[in-house]
Amino acid sequence: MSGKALGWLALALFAAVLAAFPWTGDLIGERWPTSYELRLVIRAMIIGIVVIGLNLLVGFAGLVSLGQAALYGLGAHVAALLSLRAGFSFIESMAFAVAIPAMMGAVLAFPTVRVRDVYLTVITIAFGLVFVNILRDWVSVTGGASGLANLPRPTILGERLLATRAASFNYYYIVLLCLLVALWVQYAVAHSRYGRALRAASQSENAARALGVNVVAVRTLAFAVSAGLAGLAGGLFANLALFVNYETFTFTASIELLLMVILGGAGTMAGPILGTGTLFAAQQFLQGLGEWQTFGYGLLLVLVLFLMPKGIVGSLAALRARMVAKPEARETSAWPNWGSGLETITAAPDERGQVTMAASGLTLRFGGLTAVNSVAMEVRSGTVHALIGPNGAGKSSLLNVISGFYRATEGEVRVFGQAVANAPPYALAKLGVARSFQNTELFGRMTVLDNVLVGAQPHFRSGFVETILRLPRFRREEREALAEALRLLRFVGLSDFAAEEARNLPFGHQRRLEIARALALRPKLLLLDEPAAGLTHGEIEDLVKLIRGLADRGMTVILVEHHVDMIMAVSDRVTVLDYGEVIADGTVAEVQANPRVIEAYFGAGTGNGPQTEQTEVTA
Amino acid sequence: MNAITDLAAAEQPSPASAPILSVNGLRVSYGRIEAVRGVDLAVGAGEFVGIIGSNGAGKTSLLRAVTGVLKPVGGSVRFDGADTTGLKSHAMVARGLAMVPEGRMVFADQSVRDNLVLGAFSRIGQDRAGVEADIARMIGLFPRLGERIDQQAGTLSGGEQQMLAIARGLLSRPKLLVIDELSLGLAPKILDMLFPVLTQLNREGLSILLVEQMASYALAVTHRTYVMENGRVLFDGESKALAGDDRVLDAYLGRRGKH
Amino acid sequence: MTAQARSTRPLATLALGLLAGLALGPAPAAAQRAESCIGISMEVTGPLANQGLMLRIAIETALDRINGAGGVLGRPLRLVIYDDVGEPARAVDNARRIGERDNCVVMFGGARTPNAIALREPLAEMGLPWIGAISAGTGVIEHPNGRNEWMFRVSMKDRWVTEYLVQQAKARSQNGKIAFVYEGTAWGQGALPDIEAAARRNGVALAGRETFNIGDQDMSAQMIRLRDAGVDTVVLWAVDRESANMLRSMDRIGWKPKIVSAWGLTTAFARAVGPLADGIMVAGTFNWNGPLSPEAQAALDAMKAKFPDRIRTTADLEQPSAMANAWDAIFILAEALKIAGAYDRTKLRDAMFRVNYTGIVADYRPAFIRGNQERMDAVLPEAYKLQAFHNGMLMPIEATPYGMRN
Amino acid sequence: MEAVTQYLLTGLSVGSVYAMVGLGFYVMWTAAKAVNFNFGDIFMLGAVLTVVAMDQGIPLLPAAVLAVVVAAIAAAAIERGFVRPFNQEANAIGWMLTTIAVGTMIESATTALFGSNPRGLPSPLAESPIRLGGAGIYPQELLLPVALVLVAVGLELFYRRTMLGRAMRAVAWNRTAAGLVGIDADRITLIAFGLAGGLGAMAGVLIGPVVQASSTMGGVIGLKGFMVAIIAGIANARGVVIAGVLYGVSEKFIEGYLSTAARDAIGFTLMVLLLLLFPQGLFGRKEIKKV
Repeated sequence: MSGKALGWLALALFAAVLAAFPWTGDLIGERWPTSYELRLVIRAMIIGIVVIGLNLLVGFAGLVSLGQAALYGLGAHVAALLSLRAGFSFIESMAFAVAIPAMMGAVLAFPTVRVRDVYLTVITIAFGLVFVNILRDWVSVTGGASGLANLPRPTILGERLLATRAASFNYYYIVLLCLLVALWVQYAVAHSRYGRALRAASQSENAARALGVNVVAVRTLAFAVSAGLAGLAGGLFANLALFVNYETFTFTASIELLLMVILGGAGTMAGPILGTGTLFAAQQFLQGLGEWQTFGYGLLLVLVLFLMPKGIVGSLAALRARMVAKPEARETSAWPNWGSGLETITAAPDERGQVTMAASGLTLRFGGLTAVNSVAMEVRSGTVHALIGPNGAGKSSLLNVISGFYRATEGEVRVFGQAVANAPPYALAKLGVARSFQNTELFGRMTVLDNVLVGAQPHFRSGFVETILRLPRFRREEREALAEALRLLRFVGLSDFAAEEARNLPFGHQRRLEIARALALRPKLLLLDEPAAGLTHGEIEDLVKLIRGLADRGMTVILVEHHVDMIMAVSDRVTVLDYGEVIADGTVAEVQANPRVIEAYFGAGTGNGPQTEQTEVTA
Repeated sequence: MNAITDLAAAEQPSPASAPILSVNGLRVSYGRIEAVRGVDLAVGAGEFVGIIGSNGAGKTSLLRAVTGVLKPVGGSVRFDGADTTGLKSHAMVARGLAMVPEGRMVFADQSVRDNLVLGAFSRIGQDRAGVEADIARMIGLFPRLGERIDQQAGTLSGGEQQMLAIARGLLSRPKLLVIDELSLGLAPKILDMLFPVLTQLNREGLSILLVEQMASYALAVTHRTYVMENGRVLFDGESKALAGDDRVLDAYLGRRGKH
Repeated sequence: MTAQARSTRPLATLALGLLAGLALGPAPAAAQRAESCIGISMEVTGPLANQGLMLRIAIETALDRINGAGGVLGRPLRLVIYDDVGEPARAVDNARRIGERDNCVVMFGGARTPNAIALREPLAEMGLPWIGAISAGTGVIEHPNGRNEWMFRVSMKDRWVTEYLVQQAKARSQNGKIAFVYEGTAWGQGALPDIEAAARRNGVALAGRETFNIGDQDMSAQMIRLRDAGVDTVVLWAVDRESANMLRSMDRIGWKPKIVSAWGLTTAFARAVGPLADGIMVAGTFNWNGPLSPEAQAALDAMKAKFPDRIRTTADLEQPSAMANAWDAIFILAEALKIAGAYDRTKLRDAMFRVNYTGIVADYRPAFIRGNQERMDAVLPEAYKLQAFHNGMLMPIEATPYGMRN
Repeated sequence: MEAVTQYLLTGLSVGSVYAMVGLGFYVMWTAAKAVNFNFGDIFMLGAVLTVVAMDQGIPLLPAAVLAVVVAAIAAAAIERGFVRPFNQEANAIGWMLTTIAVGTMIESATTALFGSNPRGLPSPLAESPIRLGGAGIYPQELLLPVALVLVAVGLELFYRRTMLGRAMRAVAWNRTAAGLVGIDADRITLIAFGLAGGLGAMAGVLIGPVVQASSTMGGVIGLKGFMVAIIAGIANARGVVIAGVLYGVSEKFIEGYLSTAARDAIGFTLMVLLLLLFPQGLFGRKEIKKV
């Protein structure tokens, strides 16, 4: 994509301009920029680092934090205290200024296990307020409201780090370097399995878990990284100002940081820079309004939020998209399309006839009602096993227990011979259990390709550091995952849509994509929850071919479905549920002949003619 | 079921000459996904019309656009002689179009009575007395509601909730009652008692538009039926005629000469 | 969508404009030749905006007087005001702007002590003289490195004020049980060690130390503790709103100790609590309700004339002492500039030590003494005056029934 | 002993303020699943506008009523202008930012026009306290819990007995269904925000005489009211009332027996812990998450 190249160009330009900025004066023959402009740019760069971190949290992980200023302040105070009280060197104190907030961030991530949305935001607010309160009133350590003054001038290898026109402004370049590092971290995380996992988890937590994403782990990581960056910025600030007190890190500051993220465009690469630059500059220029400047500040925000709801970058991108709107016809190829290279996907099946999934005495209760009642069933490998029953019979509940979304109240489930009671979905996914959802749970705002790549998550071995540093193993794995994803897209005939946002796909294609995504896990057991719902007969026939094909290649498929003829076409075996109990189990023919089944579906004495019989099974 | 067939048989289809609802080239889309792709449809005054089609055929989207739950991207809706394209649902209710939504959507945290009263929200100001009378009438229609009048609606069974939803819809004294997926999650026994009520209401002059997945039921009670697939109307015709028609099964079951 | 599309381009340009704006702005002349401007960084917005306004009123009026007489060295003195929204980092931004971009010859400070403390290093680095008219924190003038050469003050000094108040309290307390109540700000917290020291020096054992935070609305807990400790005199270190809330808490529990306060209390406080304020004593540098010298009277009239809608009576001078300080500070500055003979910061700094001037607050002879941090303060304790609230007015104590009679 | 009485009394009054502001958040949230994040400014307007009105020579009671009405209208306007457009798709956060921005504007405009100094709000009930031994309370402060009870009961009746109240609950339960029975959900939401604004402003008017009116009086209280509502499980009015009062009282005991300076640190920490123990809030009901 040229867009990407453009991005790199812009970054290079940005870095060059910033690097050249202090020397502008020598070009235009003026004593400019003065220490004032230098300081402003340094402060903007420092805040930019915090905002980049926050962007990872808000823009990618979808976690809104209104306590970020506290982490920024934590970094500042760690650096200040260590250099002031413990005589740490610049480098040493900075290391801790990053590490300690990062740890704090990881702790802050814990609540996300329990609470969401506005509740989480409130917790971050509380954290910020508590932090400020401690800074202000733990006088003996933090100096209280008077703060910590007269920090020693930082040095590297004896070189004093200054930021003034008159003396030297080498500190300027240290901050610039850190900013570029932060930008790199943002890029490296965003364009990796971590970034994909974060966005996936924020757009459909269930699907993410089903695809082997350990949601808690990645969120903890996101919190830690963003807190680490905040701490880095804090340390840089402390060593610039040589004075810190709580007033720089209040709730208001947290709000400003969040606004900068949104203003620039949450979840974009350049957003944080533009957001920070704009708002920070605005603060300086609104000085002219005197006592009305905060009013003007608020007004500016309102205007921007109204005119650019997606932020500067987001809106510009939307504009660009509209301007180069090219309705080039996209080719939807036939599927399934068993090309070469797909072997890996069905590489490791259980050997034939072996029990892949066995449930015994399985019971699931929600408060009063019993959704699943002491169900016993066996699914043999390489077979397609249909699970049918009237609405509310407990089919989906059963599926959710097998895939780990619900905890069985009683009984046990064995998958691939091992008991998996209470194993979380992502663990089951790693074992080789993949599933689709009744109402397709795609990651709507991610591209079709990225959707599939999320499925490749569990195959990665390279760790976070390898990812950030783009070490060989990471590159290899990324390449392989990409290749496989493309194969899968070809398999389901969506190659041409790879770059499209998933939510823009027509319904039928969304089903295809969801299956391709599930296959990316290379599952041994595939759970399909009403995959034919909403598909046209043509599409259903293809779906039948696909399922059959997978089963013939050794994959085990459990299928919850209404379409009788489809069930008849694909299933080796059928289990019928009613009121959470198994009322029949056998081949399609046996089941259809079973009077209890007819009773369950049509009620006594009704149902006349083959037509009604079949149509009503679809109810 | 036989009962129903009799009812329908006894009823002679009313002329679609003076349509109370006419939909022309209606188009609905979510983002870039087109759910309804240019549908024409008409309901005559006093007529009982059905729409059938497989899951995802666009039936519900069509209804939502007609009742103003969502805005169509194209086409027009005329109701009771006026162009109502794009009107919000509360405005449509005021004009005499009530909808029994898919999944019933009763106000589970309020009593059955309050649900009924809310049904009359658009007219309660004018005649409380009339509303009370109608509530009594509904209890006559569905005695089960009478027994549970002060219970929280959430505690009702699926069938009872469906009754409540219908009664709630009727309390706005609609000219046209639109019902989405009456059968959803209901046991046939209950359906066997709900459908006759609809037939009776229709007999009393209420026009009804019924979206139903259970084709057999729909075809049995309605005068005319539209068959939808892929957001389009494949064909329509007199329900009796369609009941035996193989094309229905094809469209519906996606059966292509298999077995 | 379309609306947004249309608006995107102009707004983007605005954004870029703002960014680019950083790079524009007037390029200052050579450093040694400073502009004839006074830069202020103070609270223009936020909870302390009123103090900023009062400061502005005094300074602008004084400058009118000076410029009316042809300015200094033939040039009028300009005033540039920047808001520090109460945040030290912003105060430093502003100092840099004043010193480097605007290249002003001198800088004035606002009310808040931390903002002044944060300026120590940058001011010295820029060689920019600074004059404080309010912020009374001891650390503003007494730098740990003992080498404060650029920060002057024409205001009170907490170390001296605490000494003064402790003595006043000691003189008034029947049972010798004196407590210190302070707000949780740099100003309040900063005074605690000074009070402790002052108490020790005067052989007073503080019977209680209580604090509260800005915005607190009820201090019953603190007051109950003090009352139960038998305290009969309170040294107060807080501003109007919280002090008023504290007084109400005292009133609730029916406890009325003697209160001697630092100068955070103004007429706004009296307005808020009404009769409860009567008899509360406040240390200050000047009182506009007493007999006024001709100069003071002239100053008052000038302020009334220049800000007729803000200043009608002396009650509208809501920072009475600070405004008098600022008034004197401006004239001291003018004197120093004349002595310096040029708009040159270093020359001005040196000249400050050679100023002898009779102001409305005190007789400054000399105003400052080089190499003696103690004397980077122009207003000495001798000039402190005790005042008391009486019928909603802050009066010289002699003019009230609360004067010493023992 | 008298200390305890004092803490109970003042705690009760300040707690009532939290509870009333919290109820405001509750009303907004149930109607819109979004709130005016700077609701504290509506609270502030209640007190400030009363003072302004009295400056115009209007006597206390009519002035207070006028202030509450104006503040309520402002609150409704904020919903229309700044919440609705940014609350279109589920769990959007746009409204959070816009309301914050508007709050900034309101607060700074008030500072510029009304002044940054606090102003007394004279009330005959705040002149001399009722003494109980060494403890005491202003009649004005006793008004708060009384008002709270009235408001809570009134709200309960409103939601259960009146058509408008039923409609609000209907909208809260399911906007679509509400529309399908003829309820204009948008209009109801607008009214709800107005109602909430009225509650908040009333709290401001009632506490004003004790703590004075100032442009910054709303910030912290608004935040605490919001947190109290969240802790209670924002969809439960009774819970909000209880949580509010409890938090107010516990604050006083923290001040009395732990620390005055660290009151908020301790209080907020408690809140967070509670929230972690009861993710849906103390009184919120736990919904089964559908997969």
